[in-house]
Amino acid sequence: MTKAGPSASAPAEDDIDQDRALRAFEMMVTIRAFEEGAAAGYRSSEIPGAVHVSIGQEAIAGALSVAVRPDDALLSTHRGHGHCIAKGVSLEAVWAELLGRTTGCSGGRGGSMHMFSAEHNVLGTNGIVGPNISLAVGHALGSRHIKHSGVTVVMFGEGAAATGAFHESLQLASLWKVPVVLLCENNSFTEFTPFEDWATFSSVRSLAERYRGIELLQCDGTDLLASIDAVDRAFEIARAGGPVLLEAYARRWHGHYEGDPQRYRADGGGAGDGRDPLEVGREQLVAKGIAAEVLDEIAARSSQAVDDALIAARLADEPDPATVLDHVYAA
Amino acid sequence: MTKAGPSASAPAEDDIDQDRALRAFEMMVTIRAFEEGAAAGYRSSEIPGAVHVSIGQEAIAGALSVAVRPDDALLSTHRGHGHCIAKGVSLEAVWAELLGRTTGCSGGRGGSMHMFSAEHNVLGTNGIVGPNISLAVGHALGSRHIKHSGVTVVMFGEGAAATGAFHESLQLASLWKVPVVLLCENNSFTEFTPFEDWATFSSVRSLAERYRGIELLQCDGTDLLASIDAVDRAFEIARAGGPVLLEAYARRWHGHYEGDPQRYRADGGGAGDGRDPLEVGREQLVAKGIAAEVLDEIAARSSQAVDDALIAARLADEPDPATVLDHVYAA
Amino acid sequence: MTREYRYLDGIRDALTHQMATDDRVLTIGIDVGRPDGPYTVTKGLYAAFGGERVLDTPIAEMGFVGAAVGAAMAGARPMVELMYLDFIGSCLEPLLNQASKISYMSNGALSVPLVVRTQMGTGGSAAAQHSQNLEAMLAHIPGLKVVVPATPTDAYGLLTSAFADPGPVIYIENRSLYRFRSGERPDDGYAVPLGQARTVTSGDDVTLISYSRALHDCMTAVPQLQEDGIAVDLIDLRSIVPLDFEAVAESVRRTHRAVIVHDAVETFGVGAELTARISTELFDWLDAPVERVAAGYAPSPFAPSLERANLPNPERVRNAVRAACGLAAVEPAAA
Amino acid sequence: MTREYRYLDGIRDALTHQMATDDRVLTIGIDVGRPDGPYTVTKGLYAAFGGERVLDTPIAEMGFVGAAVGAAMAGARPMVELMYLDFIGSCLEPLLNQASKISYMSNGALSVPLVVRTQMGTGGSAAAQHSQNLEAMLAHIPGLKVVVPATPTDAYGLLTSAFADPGPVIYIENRSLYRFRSGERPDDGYAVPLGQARTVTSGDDVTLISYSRALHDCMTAVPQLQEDGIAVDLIDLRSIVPLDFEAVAESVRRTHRAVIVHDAVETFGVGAELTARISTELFDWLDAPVERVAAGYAPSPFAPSLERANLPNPERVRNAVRAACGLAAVEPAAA
Ligand SMILES: Cc1ncc(C[n+]2csc(CCOP(=O)(O)OP(=O)(O)O)c2C)c(N)n1
Ligand SMILES: Cc1ncc(C[n+]2csc(CCOP(=O)(O)OP(=O)(O)O)c2C)c(N)n1
Ligand SMILES: [Mg+2]
Ligand SMILES: [Mg+2]
Repeated sequence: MTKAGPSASAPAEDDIDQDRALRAFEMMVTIRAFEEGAAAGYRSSEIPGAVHVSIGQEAIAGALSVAVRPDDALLSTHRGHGHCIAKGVSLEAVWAELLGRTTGCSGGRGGSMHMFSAEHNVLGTNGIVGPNISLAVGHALGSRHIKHSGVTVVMFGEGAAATGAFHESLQLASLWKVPVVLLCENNSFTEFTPFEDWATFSSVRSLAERYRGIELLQCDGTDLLASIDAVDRAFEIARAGGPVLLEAYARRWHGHYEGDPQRYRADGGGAGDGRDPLEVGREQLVAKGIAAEVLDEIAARSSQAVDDALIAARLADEPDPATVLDHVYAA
Repeated sequence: MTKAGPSASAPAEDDIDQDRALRAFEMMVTIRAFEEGAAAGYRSSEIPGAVHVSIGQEAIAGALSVAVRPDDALLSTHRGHGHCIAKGVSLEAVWAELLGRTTGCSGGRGGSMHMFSAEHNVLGTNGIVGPNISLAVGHALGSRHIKHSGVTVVMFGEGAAATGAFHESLQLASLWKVPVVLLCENNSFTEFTPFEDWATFSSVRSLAERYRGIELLQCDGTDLLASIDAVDRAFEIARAGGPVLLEAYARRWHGHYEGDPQRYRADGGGAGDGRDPLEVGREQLVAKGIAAEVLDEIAARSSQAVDDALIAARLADEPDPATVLDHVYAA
Repeated sequence: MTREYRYLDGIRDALTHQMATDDRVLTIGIDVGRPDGPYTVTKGLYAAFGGERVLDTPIAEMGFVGAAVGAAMAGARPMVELMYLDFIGSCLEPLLNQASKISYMSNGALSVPLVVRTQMGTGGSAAAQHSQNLEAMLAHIPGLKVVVPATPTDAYGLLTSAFADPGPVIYIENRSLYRFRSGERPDDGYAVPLGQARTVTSGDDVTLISYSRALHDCMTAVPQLQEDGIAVDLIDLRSIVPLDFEAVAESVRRTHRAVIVHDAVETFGVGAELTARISTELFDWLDAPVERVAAGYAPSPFAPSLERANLPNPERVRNAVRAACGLAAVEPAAA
Repeated sequence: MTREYRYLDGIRDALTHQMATDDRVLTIGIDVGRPDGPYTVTKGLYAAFGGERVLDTPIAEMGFVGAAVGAAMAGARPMVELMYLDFIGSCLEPLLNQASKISYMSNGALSVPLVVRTQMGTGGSAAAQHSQNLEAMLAHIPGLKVVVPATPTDAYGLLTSAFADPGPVIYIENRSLYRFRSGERPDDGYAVPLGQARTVTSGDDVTLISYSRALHDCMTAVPQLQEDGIAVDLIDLRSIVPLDFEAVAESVRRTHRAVIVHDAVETFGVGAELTARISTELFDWLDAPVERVAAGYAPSPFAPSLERANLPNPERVRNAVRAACGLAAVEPAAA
């Protein structure tokens, strides 16, 4: 995460787990602050285009941030700001991308749904549901072949389980036995439709059961420590060489996109009866003996970092119209 | 099957099953004779384009022929001559299509991989692996809605189990609960690759297990009576309204296409250790008390019918070049 | 006169009318039912016609577009919604190799009376994967019809005709026009025949040809050009296939000059075929080279500064028309 | 001189050389490995390089083409074989929305050095779903390069360049040329730059432009035309993107006449863009309308009588060139 992500708190020599949990917590609160900022930026029309935030799902990204290594590669979805931040892309670069500025991680060409960072091995959030999974399986294959040491992780929603691309990718991952983490965030909504209205299967991972050699995991993606355990385990399996599918359950607090009136949603959105992963994580850390003030300080610092990054991003230039035809082809 | 298929032998009043088995047997031997003729027609260059025959898999088509009704619809694959004949398309119309004549079931425009017969509800053999399954699920949906009484049956090979189209179709069939028979002929070869080399799952039907409401069946597709039982059961389920997947195992005696040198094939092709469905069916019918002479007579008659149909097909015209742009749009 | 009929209403009303008057019509797509449609085009259908006729689908375009093809073959009149035309990547097969070819392959014995409703559009920073105008790709597939309404009443009338057509019709909306208002609600069942262009403004100096959103840039440019002393024959193609080339030819034979405007990438776009036909078939009538105004050969960029630079606009249209008429540009055209 | 180098050998040798000299190169596709390839193009690769580098896939084009895109991003140099170009219906997505756009969307920071080898071809009654020449469809997608070799040595040299390219290249073979022989085996690593057309025959009367199989019809027509008193500048484009328009323009400025020939459907085909550019950019040089010889707007029919009627052939080429030169047809052109 280096300078890019939120700064790590000093690790207690004797408690690496606690340190990791703290860092994951910091990541969670950072992402929450970022996503709230993004939602506001949409409302104020400062951000052009569509915005999909991950509020309610931060524990998964938090866990991801402490499991993933710089030489691992990440692919994500339309709901991928948090994943990019978790992978080490700076808040400023993500902000600037959302604002369409030259300092954005995609130089302003990509936008929220197309965030790349070669430096951080972020191979794109994706506006299409499905293909990121195939790309990831192939990336893992290529990566292994080129003797790159990392694994490839791809984030996707439970909605992607309906796509042929998902199923074809499972078959290939199993056949090629590639080091890939298929990380499904099941937030029980696919746009405007609840899981139980369309999915005639019980869980995403159950669809992968019949393929040899894909390990299947699940976790409560609103529970920070459980998420860390599960994501760690998933990366461990992938690092050992094999494909793994982790289905993490969480709740989407906001609409599918910002501005979504969510009329389809009986519970009205928000936390609902669900648990706030930030609260859960906080309680868990307090139970681990971390002082509440430390956590408050982290929250304040994260929030400040997000604000500062936005201010910095705003200062950057818009891309020069004369460059519009640049980079159609790789150099 | 009316005049189209091979003529039915007189049913013993008290033994409908025996009559059906006899008709299925006649269909088998007819298809065998047809496919041998098609293979010869490829060798002699009388048939243009590619030819894929179903020798070794005839029991399934035989069983299909006695289970399917005129108002049921059929979709098939590149290996679909037998299925079309089983659905009632006349031998002459199938021959003529293979020869590219105006009297072909597709008027010579389609060819082996694109055989249609509106009259017999044959909605196409298909040169692409996968889409026929989606079309079939939708056809069953449309059919039910339009209050058409039949069910839709789609034939596909085990190779199609890898396609996204198959998986998406399973999901839709399950969600919409449509009267469709998904009839997989698992002949253990996908072009030049044996099942065990690519499939990291044990059976095609196992991939459908997790979808609610799809019934799963299997049978030995070289065993006539077992095939009749299984195909009957599949149609029964579909007629009752729900989707069903039947995986019928058989052996592909010939190459993927005629002319295929089959160098990839350790067993050299042909019947190998496998059983000849015609022999099996014959023994079963003899055991049911049918005289061997009756069966011989059926075989001779079928073979004659195939030859006669070819002779008739040859007399038909080639399509007039001036009509080449006709029928791009439906009238 | 109340000029407040919206493009979106045109589509919705025509669709609703079809659903109401023809029980064979089905509405199929992602979130088209209970959620009332991603862009509210299908609003009210689920409530009115229920889940048997308005089918929400999972994210399985290959499957559900294929299913719609099958349903059409069964005698239903399915309307399948492809949420964004860009998503054609996920479901080209049932259109490329099935729907478009079944009439031909079956020697005319079978047909696929399918309406694919989809939408395209640029201009709102939807970026590379949600901004493509891919009509030329589909028009290159014999057997498909491709319809591109630009106005609320045409949206209505062309959709009516799409349903009446015995074959597959790709009806491409432009989401930047959804809230555009003009004209009045047409009578129920109002139909605009496919393949019949519309003359928007008449003039004898130049033929300006467009469709969908870009037509509105042309409409903005026409009065400016009038001030420049150029009388424009503005033609809205309304459908790409069938292409009303007769209307174009009739006009160019009068004006001797032609300009084509669309939002799609210029290279290998619809303007290429039109330019080719005008240039060859009307070779002796042309006084100037045909001009094309279209997007540059690049994916659609996210940043508004870039996106603007890559799209047609009234100023570019005006200058292209002026060029066709031998006049200098009024000001440097954007990128 | 031994004229026996086959087109198929050109492809196979270039590919084998890449596999042998660059460990990053992977071969991926249906039956490309153990079975030595559906058309034997990949023969020997599996034996030589093993299953780690030569990967047989199930029938999962969306998945394995997507995987190849990912592998390219990981620094591998995957060559993925799409057995028939028609099967693009099953895997357009990773090309349309991923491979083609990643360089642009990432602001040039990432690239997809991917070679998609596929083949097209008409003429052998492969019928509607195995005969499509869809190069224009791919050329309309900015970010892809589209290569269409017509000769054995070009097949070699262009494939070498496809591998050297930092971005995605669609390399489209023509299966009716696989057994075509001409020239000698080039040196290992022989490269023909992408985007550089080749003048096949020189002449000042007319510019004849073609590529892939149809080029051979043109080559047959050229001597006949010579007898007709017409000297033909025959240009093989070799790639559609990049398009060597300069070579075309240079020629047309000399000849003042142009004819374009391809097997793809004429409407919205490659010939449209070429005709448009020639007609507009060389407006003042043209003495006659540009002619196109291409397939009629229909799916490919199975019956040989029909298929023949719908395809370019040397006679049609000859008559189109004669027409461009103001001469009557020698005999009625086929359909
Ligand atoms: C192929 C394709 N079809 C449809 C869409 C439109 N779409 C965007 S996000 C989305 C829902 C995704 O749901 P899920 O996978 O559960 O992810 P979540 O939004 O819950 O994070 C849909 C249907 C798309 N982007 N791509
Ligand atoms: C989408 C697609 N990919 C590849 C092919 C080429 N192909 C034709 S048949 C075939 C193998 C089919 O195997 P299977 O489904 O088991 O049927 P079988 O030939 O055994 O009857 C392949 C790969 C195709 N037609 N369509
Ligand atoms: Mg979801
Ligand atoms: Mg098989």
